[in-house]
Amino acid sequence: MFSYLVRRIAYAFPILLGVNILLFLLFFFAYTPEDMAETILGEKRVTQEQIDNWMREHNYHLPRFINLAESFPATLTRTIFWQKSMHLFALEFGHSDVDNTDIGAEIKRRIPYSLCVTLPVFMASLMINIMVAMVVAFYRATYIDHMALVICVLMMSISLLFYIIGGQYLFAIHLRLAPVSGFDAQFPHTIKFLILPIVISLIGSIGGGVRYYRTIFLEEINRDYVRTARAKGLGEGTVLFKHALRNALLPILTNVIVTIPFLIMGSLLLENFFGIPGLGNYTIDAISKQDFAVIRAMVFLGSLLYIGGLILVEISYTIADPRIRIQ
Amino acid sequence: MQLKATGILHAALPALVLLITASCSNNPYRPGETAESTYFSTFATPPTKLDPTSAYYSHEGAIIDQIYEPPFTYHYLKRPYELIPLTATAIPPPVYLDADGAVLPETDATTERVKRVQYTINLRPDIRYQEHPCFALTPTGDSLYADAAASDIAPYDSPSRFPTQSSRPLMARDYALQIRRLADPRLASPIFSTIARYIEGMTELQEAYTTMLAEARDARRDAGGLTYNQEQDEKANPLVIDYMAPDFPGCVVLDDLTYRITLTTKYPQILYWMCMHFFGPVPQEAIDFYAIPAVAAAQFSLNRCPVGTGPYFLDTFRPNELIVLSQNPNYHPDFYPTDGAPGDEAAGLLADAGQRLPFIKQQVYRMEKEAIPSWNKFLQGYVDASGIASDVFDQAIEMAAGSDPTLSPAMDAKGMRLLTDIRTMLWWTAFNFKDDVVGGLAPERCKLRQAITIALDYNEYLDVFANGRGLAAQGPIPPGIYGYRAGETGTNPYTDTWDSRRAKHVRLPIEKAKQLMVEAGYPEGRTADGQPLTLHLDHAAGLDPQFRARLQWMQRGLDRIGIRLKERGTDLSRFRSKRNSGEWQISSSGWLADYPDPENFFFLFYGPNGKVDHGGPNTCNYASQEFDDLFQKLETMVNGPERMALIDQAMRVIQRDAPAVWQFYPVSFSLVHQWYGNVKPHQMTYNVMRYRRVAPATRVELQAAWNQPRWKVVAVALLVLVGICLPGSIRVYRRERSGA
Amino acid sequence: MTALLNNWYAKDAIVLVVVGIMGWIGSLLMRREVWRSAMRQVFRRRMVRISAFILALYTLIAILDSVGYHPPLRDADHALHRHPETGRVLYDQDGKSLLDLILTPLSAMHEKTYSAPLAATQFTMETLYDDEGNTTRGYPPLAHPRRHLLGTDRVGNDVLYLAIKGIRTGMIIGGFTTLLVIPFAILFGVTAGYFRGWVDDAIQYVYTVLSSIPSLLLIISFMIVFGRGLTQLCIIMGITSWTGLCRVLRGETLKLRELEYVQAAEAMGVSRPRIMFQHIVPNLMHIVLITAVLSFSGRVLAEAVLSYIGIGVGAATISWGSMINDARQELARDPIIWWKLVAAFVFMVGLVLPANLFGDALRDALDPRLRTE
Amino acid sequence: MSTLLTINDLHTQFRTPEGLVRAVDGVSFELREGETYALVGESGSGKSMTALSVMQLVPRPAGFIASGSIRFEDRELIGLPPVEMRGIRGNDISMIFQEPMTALNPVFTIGNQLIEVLKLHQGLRGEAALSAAIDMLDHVGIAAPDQRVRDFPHQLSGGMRQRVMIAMALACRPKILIADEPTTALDVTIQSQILELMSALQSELGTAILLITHNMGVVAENADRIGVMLDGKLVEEAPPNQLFTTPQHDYTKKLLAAVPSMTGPTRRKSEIGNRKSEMLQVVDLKMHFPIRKGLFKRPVGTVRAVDGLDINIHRGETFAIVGESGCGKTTVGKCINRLLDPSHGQVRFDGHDIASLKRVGLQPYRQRIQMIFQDPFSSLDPRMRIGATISEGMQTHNIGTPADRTARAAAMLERVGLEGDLLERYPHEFSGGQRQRIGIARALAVEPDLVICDEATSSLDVSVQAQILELLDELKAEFGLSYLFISHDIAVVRQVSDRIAVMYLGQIVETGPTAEVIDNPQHPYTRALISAVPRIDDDGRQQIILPGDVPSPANPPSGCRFHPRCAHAIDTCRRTAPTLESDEGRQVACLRSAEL
Repeated sequence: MFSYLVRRIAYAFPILLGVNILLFLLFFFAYTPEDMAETILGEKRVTQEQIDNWMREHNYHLPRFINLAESFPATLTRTIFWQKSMHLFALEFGHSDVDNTDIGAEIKRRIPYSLCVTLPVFMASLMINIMVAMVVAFYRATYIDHMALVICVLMMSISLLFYIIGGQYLFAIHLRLAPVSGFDAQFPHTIKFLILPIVISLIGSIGGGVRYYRTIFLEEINRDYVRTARAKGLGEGTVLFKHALRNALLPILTNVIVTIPFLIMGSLLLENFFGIPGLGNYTIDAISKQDFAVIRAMVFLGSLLYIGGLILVEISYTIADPRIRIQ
Repeated sequence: MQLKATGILHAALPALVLLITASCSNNPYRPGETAESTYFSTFATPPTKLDPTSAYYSHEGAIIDQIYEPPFTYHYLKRPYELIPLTATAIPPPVYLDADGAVLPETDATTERVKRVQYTINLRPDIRYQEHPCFALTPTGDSLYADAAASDIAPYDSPSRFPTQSSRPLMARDYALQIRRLADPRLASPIFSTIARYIEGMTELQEAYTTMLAEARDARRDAGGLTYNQEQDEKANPLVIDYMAPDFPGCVVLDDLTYRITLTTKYPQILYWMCMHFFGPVPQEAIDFYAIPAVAAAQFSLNRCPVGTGPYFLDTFRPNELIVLSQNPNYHPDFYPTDGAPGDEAAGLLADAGQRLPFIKQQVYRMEKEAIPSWNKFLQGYVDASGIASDVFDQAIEMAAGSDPTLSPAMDAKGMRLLTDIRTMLWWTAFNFKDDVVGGLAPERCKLRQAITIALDYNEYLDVFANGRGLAAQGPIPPGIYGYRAGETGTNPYTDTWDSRRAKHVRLPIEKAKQLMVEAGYPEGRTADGQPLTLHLDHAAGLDPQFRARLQWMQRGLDRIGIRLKERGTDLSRFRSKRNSGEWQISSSGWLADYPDPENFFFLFYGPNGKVDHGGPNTCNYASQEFDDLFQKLETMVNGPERMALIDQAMRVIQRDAPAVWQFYPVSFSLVHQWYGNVKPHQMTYNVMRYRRVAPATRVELQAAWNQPRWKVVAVALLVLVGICLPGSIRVYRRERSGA
Repeated sequence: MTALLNNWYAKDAIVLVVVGIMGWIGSLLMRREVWRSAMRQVFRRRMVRISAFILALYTLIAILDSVGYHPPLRDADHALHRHPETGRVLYDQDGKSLLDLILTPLSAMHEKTYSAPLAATQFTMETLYDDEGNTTRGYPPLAHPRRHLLGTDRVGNDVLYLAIKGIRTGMIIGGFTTLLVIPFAILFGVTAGYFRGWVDDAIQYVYTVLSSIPSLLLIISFMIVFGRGLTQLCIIMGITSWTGLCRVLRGETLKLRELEYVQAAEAMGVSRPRIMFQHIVPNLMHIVLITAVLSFSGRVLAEAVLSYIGIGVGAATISWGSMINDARQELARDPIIWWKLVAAFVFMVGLVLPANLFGDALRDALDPRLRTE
Repeated sequence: MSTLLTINDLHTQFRTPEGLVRAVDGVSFELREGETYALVGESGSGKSMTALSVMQLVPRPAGFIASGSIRFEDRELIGLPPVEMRGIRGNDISMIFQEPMTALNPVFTIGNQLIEVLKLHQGLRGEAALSAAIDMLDHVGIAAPDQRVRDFPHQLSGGMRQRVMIAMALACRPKILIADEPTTALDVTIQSQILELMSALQSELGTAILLITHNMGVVAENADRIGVMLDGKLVEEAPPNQLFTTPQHDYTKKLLAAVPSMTGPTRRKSEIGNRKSEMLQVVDLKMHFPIRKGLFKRPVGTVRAVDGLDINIHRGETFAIVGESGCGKTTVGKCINRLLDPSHGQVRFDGHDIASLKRVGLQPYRQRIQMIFQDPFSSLDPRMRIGATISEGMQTHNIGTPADRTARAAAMLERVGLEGDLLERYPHEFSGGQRQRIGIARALAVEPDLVICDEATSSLDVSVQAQILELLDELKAEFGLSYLFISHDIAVVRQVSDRIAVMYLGQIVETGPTAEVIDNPQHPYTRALISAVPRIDDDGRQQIILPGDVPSPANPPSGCRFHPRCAHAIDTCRRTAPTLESDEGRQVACLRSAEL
């Protein structure tokens, strides 16, 4: 197990390096540090001196890949690539280009906020989607199934934006059941801020979720072992919830665990609309302020979590499926 | 296994449902929170720079103006704005010196003869800083926290929570230090280039600092080895330079409570600058404190944790979530003004005259990026005051014909009050004088620009986009600034006329614009080869949802005189570089007055301030000898008929040359709830919260009355859902048991 | 007359190329009995026929909106405008599309500002001046009363017109991106799966790197760096969605290459490119088609979100995403201004829902593994 | 004997896009206590659907019982409420299925799945259930049942799984066991194990068995009464002796005639080839697949699929390789036509070693060696017209003009017994047998010298198989071909081959002229293999039942690879690997062949 993890992590490294180089090319060649400096420095009276100063302050005055002014190995280390990109591997995210705050500390501080929303949504939507999908699978090929499918497709076809806008109007303004927006990190007070975003993203996810899980269940329901289970005299409920569900876990896990990293990354739209100061909000802020250091850090973090998620998927496979063993 | 899980579910589900139901309320605060003497508001953009040196935006000013006290400020109630001393004992008169250093009497103080101007500022002795850990010193004068480990700091989310704090009296050297900090190249003060032209030795000071910094950095880098990362090192271990080391004649400390500013030329506006936080006091202790590695590692810095003498101190600063300002217990004696502008007494603004300030104990600002949630919270009573977004205008305001705007009956019934104030702000559409089509001073070019101005009717614009909230502009000087002329005399004769019936300026008829187009060489908007004249609007409005609508409005307006307008959007940085190089044609700009003086608007069009040639703020690159001469004359002149005449002349020139389409002066409308008192809009400073008060009891009562949840609807919806599901379930049950 | 003909052009060759290639592929496929029978099965359900009809309608509108022409310039008195010296009739350099021509009655109906659907008066109050100089506060009448089926927006554009113009943007984002993606995905996916070894490793590396970056963040980064615009959006959406299809095709190729008919071809000595493109690719086309149709709708929805974040198409492009973005402010009004949002919503769902239904039906017909009972 | 189950005029139908399909069309029969009733028929005859109808497990909603009656004891099963039907399933009537690989739930232990039945029908809980489950496993002959009970299905071999299925089915001592092709997926030696087990349990428990199979031999040896099904109808019902000696219905006669026999004359008409002219020599062929693991894909083991194999094929002869699944016979075929690159050894075709040739050098041989595949459904490109499929080889080898090729394709098609004008059709429009004919046409279109038939008839129904075998034989003479015939079915091999090689775990254990090897097998494995083939014409032979399963080729036993299962194994067998001993064309790899 341990050696497996080591191996997987070693395998992840070249991929992260690829991500890093890609990002670097995107952010430092297509868009130069001078561009960045001009974007970030104040509205009024920006002089070349100030730009140079800003670049010095933020280490952008270094050469990009190779610093010929230095002797080896400083030729490689005193470069933007090393100091800005390679440091990400040590999880040193550096400092924001705009307000100079420590990105790593900020990320750490905001993760719980994001999780506050995404985790309940994740759990609840998983549960609800699977339950509904099972019920729909139970009624397969009847008019209930057809209706449910059409409703699912309809719900999928609606942008999350509409759910958010409509939900806010209905629940917060008309029914007065939840605050329009805001957040309070202290526990019992948190709930009322979370209800609305959670409900809305549940509604937003149900169409696609149910449809996807239904397909998985239908695939499982047609397997031989299900027929065996029925031949044993098991009821449809046990067949579905024990035999089919347990086997459907594999494709479900693949689908679900890959999204776990994104729980941490937060939901851009929800956090922005509801004023939840999580990582999604952070990303949106960084976009609107063109804070490249933060965007870079978030992209890297996203990739890191994605790769972590893949490893998690493989580990969870071995738990869910006795046929698979990690060597 | 299966059963157990279900059991837990059975127990947990009702509990969860109950918990969720119980917490269903649209109140965004904790119980009892609104019963305190606390002011609740929102902010849309997180402040990033709270250092008085570099803070520039209004959302930053709104916070630090209440913390850093510059020597002077504006009177709360009186209009036009009047300077009053804040920490100083008096407004100092300028002392003019000639080349030999001899004092010149006022009457002889012509611009040519004056070589030095000195202001000597004397501070009040009764002013102390807020309690702050930076003042907690050992007997030897070192910081108590100098050797603190990161773990000692970790538990505190703000310096104001540190266990040991202290204070000290305000001293003149604190002001001197801050003025020197304006020259620190790292801080990139936005006003440096402006004031360096006036304050003696400022430029030299910055050069000295630059040298000091370079030396210190080289030393660190050599010591740091291969992987030295300057940015991270300086974040972990801030580089401190001795600000006071270089000689700086511009600001001299005379004694503990007295300092003197020396200018190289006459510049009465300096007093206005000295009402801003840029000229507030910063204690050396704070700089030393924030340089302690453990403190720096905990993200505390002057940028995030200001140290001041003002009525409030920064209690909590989570810039993306919550900002709390609490009353400073060390605040110096300060009293509500006893006199104000006419009408203030009737408005009840003098009821608290002579009372000790401040009234409000705490100000709570919550992040609210979207305007709509913010507005809804105001309507629900959870925010005490709100600016009105244009889109909700109809809901709030009824404009009785020909009279001032009043509140709608619904709002009125809720006891809200409407406050209006024309902002000292100007929007204009700039033409690039470096451009071959729209630029230049040739008469036909001026006519083209005038024609464009006529085609863009900003009265209509205000109707469409701002519900009439604003005043169509006639020239660069907004109302409330000396030199503004209201009514018929203020008419821009080239483009507008005075409609006495509607009591406002209206654009000349479109035929006039068409006539001007003919004269400009574009009959029917056609160029020499017969194609329509196509102009380009350069912008960086990528994030503005309303930009598209504005663009369309402009396109439609210009279409009337046959001009095609196309947009050329880029991101901000490319837009800036286009501006710097002069490769643009038309773009939109705005300017909010730094201080109430016409110079602060005219300088935007002063030739030597040209963007392309001089890197100045004159983005139009408008350079007219006639205008520049007039500007030089009126720039440092004291207000009076003579200056007024010059302003009128300059105005006429700039109206004729039309380097820009004067759009409008916005009017700010704000609504306040009945429990929020002593509110009079103030354009020049944000240090006015100390005058205001709230009545929490009323607030709690009304909030409860306005926000009863509508459970009935939910119940009905649930019933319907059950009704839909039940028949199906029953059928399945029956089928299982009875056979096909 | 000839002059008029000369002024026709493909406004965005892209759309025509997309439609052309799609039509060509479609006709190729339709010549095969497998596909014909699959299509018969697809079209058996009425809902799918309706969906296909709606999709065709949208496509037609997008095509009409992509055929551009230069209208002749006219003077104020509507006479043809001629070159001052040569006297030639001059044409507008700004092209219009065929759709613009058809919709002229709609697009020409300008109002000053908001009006509700089918309203006779403006939505907002104004101070009105009558001839005697009296002022009243009221709702001014519209220039085109009761003619705006979906009302007008802030600057008085007909919302129906905007929504229809949004179709082309949506179709380009959905369709062009797909077409951009498919050749690459097929080439790389099939190559990786067929050759295995280091080719596979290299291709896998590339798409793992790309897909490990959260796609929204990659899109955002790309759009910030390269600026907003329809082309950029299509390219980056193509880059991000390429990997998914490539991965699926690679996996499927790995399976196919072990099948006996591929082995038979190999044993026969059939060349590798021929095996790849004659035996493997045709047997993957159903996956490509299904993915294309289903991801189409995802992209249309994504455009709305991206426009909301402010990195969608440029300001001059009419799109549903930007209509929704505009509508955010309008929702706080009381009475609420709902028509712009609803129009964008209806037109979007009107495209996405049929696309999803059609994609589902396609999948049921073409991918037996996913067929439900 | 009283009647347990009475099926009367049963109609089970399916709604398909092409219309209503009558899967079961008026079947009536009864099943009596303690007897074995066999339903035989070819695929699609409706025999499985009859069984599923009894269980009320017809796949819904497409399938449904349209009419008829199924009476179990005194209850009518059709229309029984689902709740009650569940009480019968697994308790009174239970069922085992064809694919033991997929019929067990892969994610639960076999103990768990066994206990589930006991819990449901007998209310056993905890320890009691566990010990009952272990008992049951013991009963079906699973060694160390207390440990196996915690195993997951994938940890067991196919035969073991089928035993577990039987244990599950019989756990509640049902009155009826429905066995739906219980041994079809198993190797012949395992098949005899399972059949033996079933009959032992039947006599012990007195369970009535409804046996569903396509294999006449299995029926002959196990059934008390036989029903023959054709197109959803029961066409004939009789006890085995009567049925096999005096079949009444034409279909039954045809069916019986098609079954390849282990005795009597073979069907071969063509002459034995020229013994002297060697066409293919395989010398010491080894195909080792490395098992790679880890980051750098280090090989940590080797699957010795083929481990030192020598064969000669003469021009014009049919050489057969037989063996059970996993013995490496298919790998041999792929090595010879170079779909695989052999790890070692030579493949000499007409004297040229083609084992190490690269793509270009190989091209001429690609034409001369052709292959016919097992699965008629996957061996034709579903997106390609059959005309293109047949002429693709000619195109590749630049034979003729396009017109020539089309003409030849049409001619080939006619030659294999299809209409020449079907060239424009797609594979899915043909039946399995027709597709196999197309596959043959494809192979022969390029005029090969050697055709490798890899289980070419295994997935075909027995009547179709007979036709195809006949066709192959005709073509051989006509085109002067040689065949390498790879099969697991020794009866088929006996019908078609001149010489035979028996493979076990990557090696040949016995080889020689077909008739000699089959009539007088010398290797213990060959004997067991031959004796395990169920026969219609049971001559009272002694079945040799081999214990256990075939070991893994990744870790073959030391010495003689067959020794762990060999009844005659002695100590030397464990240590010394035998070599093929030549004896006038017969070669046997057994240390004790002389003694036995």
